[in-house]
Amino acid sequence: MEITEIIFYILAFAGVVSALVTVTAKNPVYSILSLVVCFFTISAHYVLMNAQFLAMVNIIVYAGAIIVLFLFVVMMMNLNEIPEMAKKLAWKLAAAVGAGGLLLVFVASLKVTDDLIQATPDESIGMIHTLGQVLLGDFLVPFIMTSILLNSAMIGAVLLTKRENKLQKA
Amino acid sequence: MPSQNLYIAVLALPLIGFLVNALFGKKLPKSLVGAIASGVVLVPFIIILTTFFSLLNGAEAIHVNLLNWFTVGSYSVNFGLQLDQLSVIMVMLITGVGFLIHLYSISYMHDDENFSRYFSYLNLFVFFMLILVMSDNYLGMFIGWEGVGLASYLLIGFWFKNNDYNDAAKKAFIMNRVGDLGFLLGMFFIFYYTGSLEFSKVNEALGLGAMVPALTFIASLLLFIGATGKSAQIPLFTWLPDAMAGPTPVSALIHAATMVTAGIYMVFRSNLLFSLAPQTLEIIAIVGIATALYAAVVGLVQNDIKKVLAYSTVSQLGLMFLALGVGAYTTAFFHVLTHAFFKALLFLGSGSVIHAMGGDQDIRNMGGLRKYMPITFITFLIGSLAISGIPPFSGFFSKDEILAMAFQQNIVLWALGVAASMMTAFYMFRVVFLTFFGEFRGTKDQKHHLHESPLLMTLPLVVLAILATVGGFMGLPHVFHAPHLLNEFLAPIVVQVGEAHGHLDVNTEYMLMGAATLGAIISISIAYVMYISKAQVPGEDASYTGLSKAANKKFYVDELYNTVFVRPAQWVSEFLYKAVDKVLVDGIVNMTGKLSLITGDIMRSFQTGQTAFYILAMVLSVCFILGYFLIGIK
Amino acid sequence: MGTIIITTVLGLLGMVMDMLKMRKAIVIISSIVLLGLSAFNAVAYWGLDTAFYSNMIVVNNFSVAFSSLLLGVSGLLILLADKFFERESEKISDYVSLFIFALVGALMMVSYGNMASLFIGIEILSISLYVLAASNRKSLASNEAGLKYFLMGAFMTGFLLLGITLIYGVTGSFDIAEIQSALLTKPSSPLLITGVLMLVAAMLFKASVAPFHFWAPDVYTGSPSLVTAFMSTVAKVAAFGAMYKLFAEALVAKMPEVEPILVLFIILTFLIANFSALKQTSVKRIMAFSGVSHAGFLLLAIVSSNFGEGGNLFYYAAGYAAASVVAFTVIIYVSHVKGNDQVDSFKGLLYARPGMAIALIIATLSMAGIPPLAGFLGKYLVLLATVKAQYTYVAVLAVITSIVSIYYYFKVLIAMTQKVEDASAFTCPPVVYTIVAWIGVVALIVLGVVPKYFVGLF
Amino acid sequence: MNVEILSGVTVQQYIWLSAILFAIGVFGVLSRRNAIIIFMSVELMLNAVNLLLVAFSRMHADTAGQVFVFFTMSVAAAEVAVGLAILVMLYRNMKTVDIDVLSKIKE
Amino acid sequence: MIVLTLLILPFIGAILAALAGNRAANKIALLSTVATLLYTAKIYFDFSNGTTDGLAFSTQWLTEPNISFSLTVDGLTLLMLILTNLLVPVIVLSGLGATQQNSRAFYALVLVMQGALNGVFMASEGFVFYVFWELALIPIYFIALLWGADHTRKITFKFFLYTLAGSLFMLISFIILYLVTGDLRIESLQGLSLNGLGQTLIFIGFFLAFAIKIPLVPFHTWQADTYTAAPTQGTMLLSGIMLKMGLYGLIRWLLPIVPFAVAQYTPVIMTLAVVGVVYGSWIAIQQNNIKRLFAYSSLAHVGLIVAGIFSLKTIGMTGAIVQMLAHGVNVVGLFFAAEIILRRTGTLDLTALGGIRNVAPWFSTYFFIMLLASVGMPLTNAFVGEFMLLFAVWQYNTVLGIIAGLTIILAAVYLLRMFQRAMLGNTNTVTADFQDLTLSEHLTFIPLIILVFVLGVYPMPVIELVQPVVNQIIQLAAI
Repeated sequence: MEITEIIFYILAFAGVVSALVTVTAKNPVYSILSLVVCFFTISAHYVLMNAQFLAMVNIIVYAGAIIVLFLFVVMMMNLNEIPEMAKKLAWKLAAAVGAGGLLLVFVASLKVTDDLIQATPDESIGMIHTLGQVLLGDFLVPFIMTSILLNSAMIGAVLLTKRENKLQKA
Repeated sequence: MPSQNLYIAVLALPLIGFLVNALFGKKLPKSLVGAIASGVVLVPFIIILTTFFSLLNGAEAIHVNLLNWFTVGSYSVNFGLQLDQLSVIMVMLITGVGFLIHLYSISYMHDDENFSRYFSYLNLFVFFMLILVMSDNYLGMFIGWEGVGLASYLLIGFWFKNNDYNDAAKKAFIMNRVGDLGFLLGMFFIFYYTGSLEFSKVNEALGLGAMVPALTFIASLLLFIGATGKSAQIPLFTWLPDAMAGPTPVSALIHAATMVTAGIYMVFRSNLLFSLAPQTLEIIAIVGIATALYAAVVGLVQNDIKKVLAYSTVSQLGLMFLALGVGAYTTAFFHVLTHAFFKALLFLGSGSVIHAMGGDQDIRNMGGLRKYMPITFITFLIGSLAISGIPPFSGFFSKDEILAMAFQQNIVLWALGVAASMMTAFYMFRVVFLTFFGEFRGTKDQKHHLHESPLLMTLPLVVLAILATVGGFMGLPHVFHAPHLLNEFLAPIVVQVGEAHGHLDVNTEYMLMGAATLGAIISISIAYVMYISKAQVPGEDASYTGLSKAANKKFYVDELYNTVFVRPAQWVSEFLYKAVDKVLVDGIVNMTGKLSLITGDIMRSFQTGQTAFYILAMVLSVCFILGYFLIGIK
Repeated sequence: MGTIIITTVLGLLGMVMDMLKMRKAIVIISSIVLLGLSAFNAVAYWGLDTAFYSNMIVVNNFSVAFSSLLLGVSGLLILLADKFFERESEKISDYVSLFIFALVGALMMVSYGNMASLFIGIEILSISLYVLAASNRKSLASNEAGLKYFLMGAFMTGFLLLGITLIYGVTGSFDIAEIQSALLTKPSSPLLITGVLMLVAAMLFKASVAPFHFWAPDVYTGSPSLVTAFMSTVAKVAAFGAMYKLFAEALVAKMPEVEPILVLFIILTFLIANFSALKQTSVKRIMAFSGVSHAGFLLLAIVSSNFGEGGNLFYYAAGYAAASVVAFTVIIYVSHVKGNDQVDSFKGLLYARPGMAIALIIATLSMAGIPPLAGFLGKYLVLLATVKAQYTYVAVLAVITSIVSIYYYFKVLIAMTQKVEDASAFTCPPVVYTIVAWIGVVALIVLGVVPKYFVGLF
Repeated sequence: MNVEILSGVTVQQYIWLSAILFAIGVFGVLSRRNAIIIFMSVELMLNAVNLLLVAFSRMHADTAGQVFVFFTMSVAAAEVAVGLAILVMLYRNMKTVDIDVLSKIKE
Repeated sequence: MIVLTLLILPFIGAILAALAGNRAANKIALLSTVATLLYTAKIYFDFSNGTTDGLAFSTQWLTEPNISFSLTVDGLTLLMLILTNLLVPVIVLSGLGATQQNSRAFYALVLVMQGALNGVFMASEGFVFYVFWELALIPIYFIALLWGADHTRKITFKFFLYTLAGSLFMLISFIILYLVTGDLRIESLQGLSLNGLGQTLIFIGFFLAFAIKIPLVPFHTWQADTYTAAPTQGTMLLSGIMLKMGLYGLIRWLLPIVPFAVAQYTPVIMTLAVVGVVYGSWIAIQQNNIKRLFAYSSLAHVGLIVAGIFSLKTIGMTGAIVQMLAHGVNVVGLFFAAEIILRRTGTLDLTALGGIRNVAPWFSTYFFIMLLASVGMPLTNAFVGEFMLLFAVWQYNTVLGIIAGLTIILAAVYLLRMFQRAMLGNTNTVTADFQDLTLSEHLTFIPLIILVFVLGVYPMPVIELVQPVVNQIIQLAAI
């Protein structure tokens, strides 16, 4: 039993538990916080896999930006005070079946797979300069287009949420 | 010997007359209309007369080829005219009697608003009748056959304001159509097996045994069905009495003299075919005699003068078929001719009476008319004598010949024949006595304008009376050791099959004649006793009882046909339309539509609007496919 | 590549012009540029076959043809934007740029050479559409549509991503050429198939093929009509273009295994779409279902060509797009003057506004597959290929269901032919509407009568 | 056969892990009515995939996998922006983000 | 090239009519149709003089799939063209009397239909045939929908959907054929030896399309309603020409292509057809709506024609073709008579009519002639055809022949009943002030009546015209 493996299992366990809390917690705030935990464990995995930069970005983007955004919205709507109506049990069951089924087939497919080949390990791939070269080299077009993506997301957000002038007067 | 175009003219003239009168008749003066109409009948008569004499002097029969009607593969039909002995006589009969009746009509129909229409129809009839008898093939004959049917439809329903008349016309047409179907199918047999419809070729082929007996039987039987339709034999006779709805001259021309004899003509034409099918001949004989008797019985108790004559026509036709049935084609034809004379005469006479009575046809309202209309009386009497078979009037000879032939075949037929002719004599004289003798029983104003008919009407009566008197001499029985002119003349038409009939020995023949004549006289005297001595007058139709009631009601044949054919047909029609067509067939079609709409509702119900449901559906379907594949791989 | 760049710049230009207070001109300029670009693109890049930026963008006849189609359609639709967004004209630039960005995404989807650019393309298109779907803020329907579309879209993005990832895991590359060569050599491992299927599922979702079609009717109904039009034309065509490239250029080696599933889905699509549409009363919803059934045909076009040739796909897509443009133009007009898009609102249109009505009739006939319009030849070609591919029963089913489809198409058509007492509601349509509608009609007829130039291009 | 990408940790294990996380995310999406939670579950799914991507990129010793994670993240960010915008708008109009309430459009 | 001109002429006319004002439209339509008629006549004379150049046109329309736009004119086609281009002017003429709202659209549609029909008959390539086949359906549907009464929406739609459904199956048959032969030109389809199953499939596809269009019992339920509901000119087009498409299709596109299947199913179809004859006429006996009555009688007539075609005998098929021509003429005449009654009295209900003959002698004469023609009176056009048909059916099977023969009785029954109820007897309030024919109505009837007699007395030209084609087809179909 090697140290990495132990760490893996600890992280995995934590991740799964926090994920479960996320999707089950009555109070949205709790689920958000547990989601943060989950993301941290994932970042930890990145570190483990020697993708430090990615780990950082992950923490910054998700924990730093996205989750905060969520939290902000939840607070704004004070959803934590209005309790969410629970779905019927039968429905929850159906959901479980769906998710479970998916997991099942997925794992089953994994079980019978045997053509994953190990390339010679290269510790440099996670390094920031390699990333940079690839990102701004081969993947230049998607990278630039991402800006368009974000741009339209921005426009969209503004378009949808900007208060009407009349409303301000009122 | 006239050239071919003249024969085309024979055909064309009546057509032209028809067209002229139909298109411009309304504008022309009535006299001119009448002149044209009778002219286009007279001229052909004269033309054919010449032909007749040339034939008499042993000239060849004339054949005129008009046009190829159609040629499809091996089947070909040509329009052609054929003027052999038979058709020449028929043409003469048609045009001759036709002409007289045209003359008669000029005065008879003088006050009718549709004068010109009447004459155009009459010409149309003559045209088709001529096609019927002149054409050289069955299809041409069929054309005339249906054509005369049409003309008779038009003329029966001439006064179309009256729906009873229209019904009568429709009935006539449809009943004829039933027969025509038989004719058509018969033609198919002939066409298919002999490869032609031309009489000469057909006979040739038959001579070479183109059709086995079974086929000749069916074919001839079908043709005979056609004949029963046209010549008002059982079972298709009921239209003829109703056909009296038409103007009286029409009844004279179409429903007595010419059209109804088309059936006999047709059988005569195809005598070879019939001779090859003895069973058919038997059937014909039986049907003929049955019709003769039936019609005679019904005739005994009719009180409408035209109805009486109508039934007598039916029964006379029955006798003719009897003759055909015993294979005596010429004899039958002989009776056709004599019958044409005296029956036309009788009808025209009755017409003259009705004319005098102001349209009243009920003999119970007549009586003593001989004082007022002597010529009509005399001629009518002659006619009656002729039809009753009193020598030396024409009817005697023809009827006697028929009975003689029947006797040769089968004594029963003969006996029944005698019975029929006795009844004929009775009811004819019943009419004579009730109409012309005794006191007038009509209303005052009827009595007031009783008068002899004008010359144009009496002239034809006289001519016909003469013919009815002397007509018989064209076929003297051989016991008188005089030549049977008609037989000799028509010899080329009749194709002998097997051995010819031997002649009866003289005594038997005299005996038969005597018996028939005696029978006629007896029944006349019975009539005399009843209607002159006892001066009986038949009561209201309601007063009839028992058999006579049934007879008066024509033994309910019409009612029978209604319940057996007409009404069921209507019910079936309703059923097919309402139940089968609308509900079943269309129902299935509409059901598919309804079903798909229901399916639509079911499908829609999956579109719940619940996002989670949609996602679940997608997830499950992904699971499903994945599972499917993994199982596939395992 | 040039096309994409110009389009992108055009999108940004829109925003700039908004700042420069040139709102009025935005729409007209953009659409003219797009239409011009569509023509230019077709002329300039036809026959070209090059890859840009390490195979991120591949330009070949396929991409050129589809790009031109997409450009043309969006050009026409954007032409309508001015009138359509009258009431909130101060936002017009946002709308237009969103449309154009979406178009950029679509263009990337038909000319990608790498999963990354496919992914980004899909996302650009989708995100712009999420926004546009919800863009009618006052209308709950629009909000709901936006939310539904967004949630499901995001969810399926997960699948898309998972699929890409798994394929990456097995082949070790995102480049579709490399993936193809890798797959040709590799035996099909379950993990790979799983990936492929995830990817397929995601694509089918975007293309709204049953059973991944559920979003389409609701979203189409809820969204503003113009957006619906855009979705059902540009988005759908792009999705199928992408799907075709994916199947034909990346996964072709594994498609035979997936084929039966696709056929199954096609059958499902025909049945569900056509029957569900029967009883609809909202014309937009009818169009949504008809769009789904056409998706079935488009997918059939791909399957029946054994993933070898996109000619039929393109022809059918073109015919479908043209018909939809016409139909939606009229629908927009009617729901504008009548305030709703119920079938009954179309009563009397033929007598009040024959121009519009006849255009819609022709479009409907084309969708129903009546010769000599484009829709018919499209169906014919697809069915021909289908029977050729031994899927006769599918062809028969397609025929039967398209008989069913006649029913709902003609519901609208018949409504238009009914006389009404008061047709005053049908005010004179804006001239651009008429122009757009009739351009579409002409396109339909040209496609149908002289198909030489549009059939079997690649 | 198992592929070690860490000493003692195989890629299969990572696939397991991300599969589980992914499934949990799916479960969340299906089982909750609060749009925000659903949305977070989606984020969870994306992260699961990211994890897998990284694992694979390590397995293949190929940077592209990690690069792809950047795109995923940016897409996620964009989606969050738009998604939350929609939710906010919705909340303004309806004072709720319960998706079962938002099922007016149907059939 | 000639054929192309003939094809295009009506469409040009349609455009002109559409552009013209509502008042001038019908005159323009009339001119255009007359022009087309004259052109057809020219072609006929060329043809009968043996100059056949320019009577075929073919050009590649698509290479993949291989579709060539080919038109050919042979005897049969020429006859159908004559029928079409002779009747359409009459039909247009029949409209001159009536007031027609937005007639430009109406006549444009009529002319488009004429063009499409010409196309159907001239097409010598399956795809082209199909395209025109469908194209012909659209205008007539809209005519029935837009100019029919209000309640007719369902009926006309049923008609449209039903017939379209049929033809879609034909499309599949064509597809299968294409995959076998690689092109759809008639000559490469004829005498094609497919296996049994293939033949059956193709047969079913074609047969459905044709049987519904003809219509053959039990695919007829759209007919009576549509005939009743549609404006009479539409009904004339439908019954006079359009159902001939189906019959023509049987002869040209079914028999020669799948002879084995035909041989296999002939008994069934013969029975259907003969049943149809009796069924139709029998139902007609009790009908009280004149148009509906004619519809059912037409059902009977076409049933007989189909029987004649499937008897696979030269005489039968010739008779069928002659009868197609005759039926076209007669049914148009009859429906025009119905139209006149409708125009004058506003009703077609026999129970309400009566005595018209008193006030309108000309009209009743024409009507009666038309009636006689469709009763199959000798010397009218229908007789020769009927004779051949019955003869052929009788040859095929005596019993069927006799049953089919019933038509000559039943036809007399229902038509005379109709005539008596409508025209004879005394006038009533409805018919009292019934105007006799106007000039244009005379002009409409006269050509029809001339045709009735000319064809009846001398049908040989028609027979000669089609004989070669018939022989060829019989050869291909008989096995």
